[in-house]
Amino acid sequence: MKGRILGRISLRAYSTDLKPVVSSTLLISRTPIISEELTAFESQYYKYNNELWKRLMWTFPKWYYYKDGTISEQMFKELNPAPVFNNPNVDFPNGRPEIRQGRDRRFKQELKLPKTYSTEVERADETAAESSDNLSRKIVPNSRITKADETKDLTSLERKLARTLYLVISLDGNKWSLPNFEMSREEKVPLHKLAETGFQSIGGETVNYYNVSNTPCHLHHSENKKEYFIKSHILAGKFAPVDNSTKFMWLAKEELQEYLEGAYYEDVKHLFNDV
Amino acid sequence: MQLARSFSTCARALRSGYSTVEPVHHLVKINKASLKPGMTQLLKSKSDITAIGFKPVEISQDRVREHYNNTVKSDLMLHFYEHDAKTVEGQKFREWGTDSPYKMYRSMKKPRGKGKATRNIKPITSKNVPELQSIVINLYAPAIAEHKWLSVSARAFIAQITNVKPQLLRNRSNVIGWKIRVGRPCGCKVELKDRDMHQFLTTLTELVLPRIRTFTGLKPTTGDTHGNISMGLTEEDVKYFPEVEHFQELFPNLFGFHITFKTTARTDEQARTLISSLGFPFQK
Amino acid sequence: MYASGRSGTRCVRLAQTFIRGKAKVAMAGEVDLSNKRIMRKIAPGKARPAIFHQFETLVELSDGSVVKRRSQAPKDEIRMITDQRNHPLWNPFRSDLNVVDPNATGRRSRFQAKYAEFSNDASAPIEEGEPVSNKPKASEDFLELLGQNAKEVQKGGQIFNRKAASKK
Amino acid sequence: MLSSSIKSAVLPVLRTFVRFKSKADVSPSTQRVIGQMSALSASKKQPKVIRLSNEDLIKHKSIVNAWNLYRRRKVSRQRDQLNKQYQSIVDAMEDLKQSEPELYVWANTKQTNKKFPLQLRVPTDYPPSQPWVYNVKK
Repeated sequence: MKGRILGRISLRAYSTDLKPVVSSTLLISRTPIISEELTAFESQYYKYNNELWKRLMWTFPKWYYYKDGTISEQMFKELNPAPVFNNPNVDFPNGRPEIRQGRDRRFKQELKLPKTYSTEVERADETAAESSDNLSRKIVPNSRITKADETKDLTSLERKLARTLYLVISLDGNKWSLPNFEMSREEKVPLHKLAETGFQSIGGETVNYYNVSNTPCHLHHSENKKEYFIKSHILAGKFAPVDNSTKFMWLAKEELQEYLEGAYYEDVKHLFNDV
Repeated sequence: MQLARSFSTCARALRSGYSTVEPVHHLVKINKASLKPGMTQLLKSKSDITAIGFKPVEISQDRVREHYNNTVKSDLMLHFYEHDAKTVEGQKFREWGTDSPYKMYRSMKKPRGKGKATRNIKPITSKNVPELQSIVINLYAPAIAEHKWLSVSARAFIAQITNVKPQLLRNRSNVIGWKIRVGRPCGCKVELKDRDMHQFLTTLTELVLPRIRTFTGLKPTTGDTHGNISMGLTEEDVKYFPEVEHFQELFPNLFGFHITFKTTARTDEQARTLISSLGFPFQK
Repeated sequence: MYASGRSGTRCVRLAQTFIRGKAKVAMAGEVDLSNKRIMRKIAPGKARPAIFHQFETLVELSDGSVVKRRSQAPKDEIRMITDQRNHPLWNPFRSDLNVVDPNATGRRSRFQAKYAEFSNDASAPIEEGEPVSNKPKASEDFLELLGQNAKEVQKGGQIFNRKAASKK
Repeated sequence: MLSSSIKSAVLPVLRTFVRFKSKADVSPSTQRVIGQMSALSASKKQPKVIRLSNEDLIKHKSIVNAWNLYRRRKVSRQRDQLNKQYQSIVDAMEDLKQSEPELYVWANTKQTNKKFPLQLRVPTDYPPSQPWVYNVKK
């Protein structure tokens, strides 16, 4: 019954040549490069649990890793002096220490490790180039905030490394949308191929991407047009528009809300990652 | 369905001076031995801080879990989507039929094929996207049969690279030619879950496998037909684990072992795709 | 490197490891644990979790990204030279990778470095089946001392290869 | 005299492995295996069990309750989003099946043995020196 009704509707549409244009929209995203930004509550909870975990950790078997009488053992000993032992002649108002294998088993064991890298004083005379080649230098992690974040460069792929970014383009500089490509009525091609060739034609030649599936992940109805969404990930390279008037941006979910049309955003917002 | 069994009450209700409290017959079986005061610790959950077995689990951010939840999960769902897909029935035990009274209480007929029941394969929806459940490391070293103390070394080695204390394995059969006797130690195993599993996984894909020069990817046919993927590392390969590499003098004997990725996928094909999304290459 | 396959091959492999394991046990015959410790039995409900002492280790990968690991070994920093980030298998579309392999001292790696441009697939990893040991062989070291024109003389016959023979 | 002879007779029987005392008796290899055994065992390494006061216990419970609530909300939010995504795939394919049978067949063909690209990596804790790879070779 349902199929018959649908068939009638489509037949009628066909007869008046008002059949909507099929198009495919490319939902191309840059996946996060670094781990999520934690909320204050999350980081506090992890810290709390980590402290409980440290409290329940076994004693470090020092004798297993550092042989007696070696230099490394000596260095370790200097950094980690033995705790106050349970002296019977001394009164301990906060409870008597219970020392087992060099650890007071009432508390967590905090240890400092001998550094593998040379200290600041020693390498003061080294030049910057030398120190970057030096394999035993201290590990200084790169900042999670990049240059693109500071300059607020919305076209850069290096912004918001902890978030998923989506490509939006604008042909006239005012109306922003996800890249959409219409299918010609004469020649039919698969939806994902349409999205791929379309993307190549507007400037995706220099991009390595991965199409998740041939299957569309969403359908958006607009006036006399059907937009099927094809999901894809950018892996390497840079989107460089062929036509200079084409503007583009890589935006996270909440920024998309600002730039995309209200009703359109409401229809597709569940496709975007919160992170 | 009658939930509580009860005695006939009408006769007693007619009697004068009848107590309204009826005898209760428990439908839930209660193991009274476990109610001993000494056993109260067993009834507590491991996540309860007052339990002796308390172990904090969520101790840090988990980047593999984040990657799976944010990127992989919805991709896998789209990847496996098939429109109008039906459940593929597995092989089940069969009835003999009802045409003869002899068949009534006969035990069921074996499933078709290999004679083993198999699970139904349901189409992938948002409810059953394949997920990595655990990683099982299984170390079997025949040399332990001759040198019994090697079982200690093997366990220390596995504990070192996984941060989890492994379980000793003992032989279950006699093989005279290989000096294998029942009950003698022969290796160890450990099942990694959650953060331990994820750390082991990233150590493999980021640090260890890229340094094995003969490694070209997992076999494209790997799998046990139920969605579990296995691979193996030889004793040559395991020296690239950072803990082993920097403390070689602690491990005069190294051991190869099997790694099994237990997934919730129902087919090997799905499991392989899942594993590839976590950074494991496959041979072409 | 292998994936566990059919039980037949596994049996053969098991036998192989058996032989290999037998040949290479370090400290064999030196360990005497005859006076065994008597392990105390843990009463039900008294078992506590085994949490090994772990340090937080920073691992810097070759491209400069840093990951945190928990490790029992007392080492707070590890810097990798070869890892996922500069391995051709994990980076199939990178032409700018300059892989420095500290272990590449063998004859074959030198050959590969010299004739890399003639091979069909530069990114193809080394063929399977011939593990290259880390230590340079003594003969190779001597060859280096002899200079560029020195050639190694093959002594003895070729080992019969059943696979190769059957292919012909 | 008598007691010392008894001692010498009893001692070897009572000998057990202790890391610090009878080192001279055992070979270094044995010592190493004993070290491995001791590193694995909990004896003398376990800290005391955590005993919280009633006030601390209530604090702990409220922290855990807050976390469970937070996580439950997060998980259900993710689940709802995934359900919506699934529903929109179903809707799109149903529409495609009705209106464009040809495209539907293309969209519904499964690619067997398709794997995820290895460049789609697990995020790290701190970014690489060059956060994005611009080099493209096809």
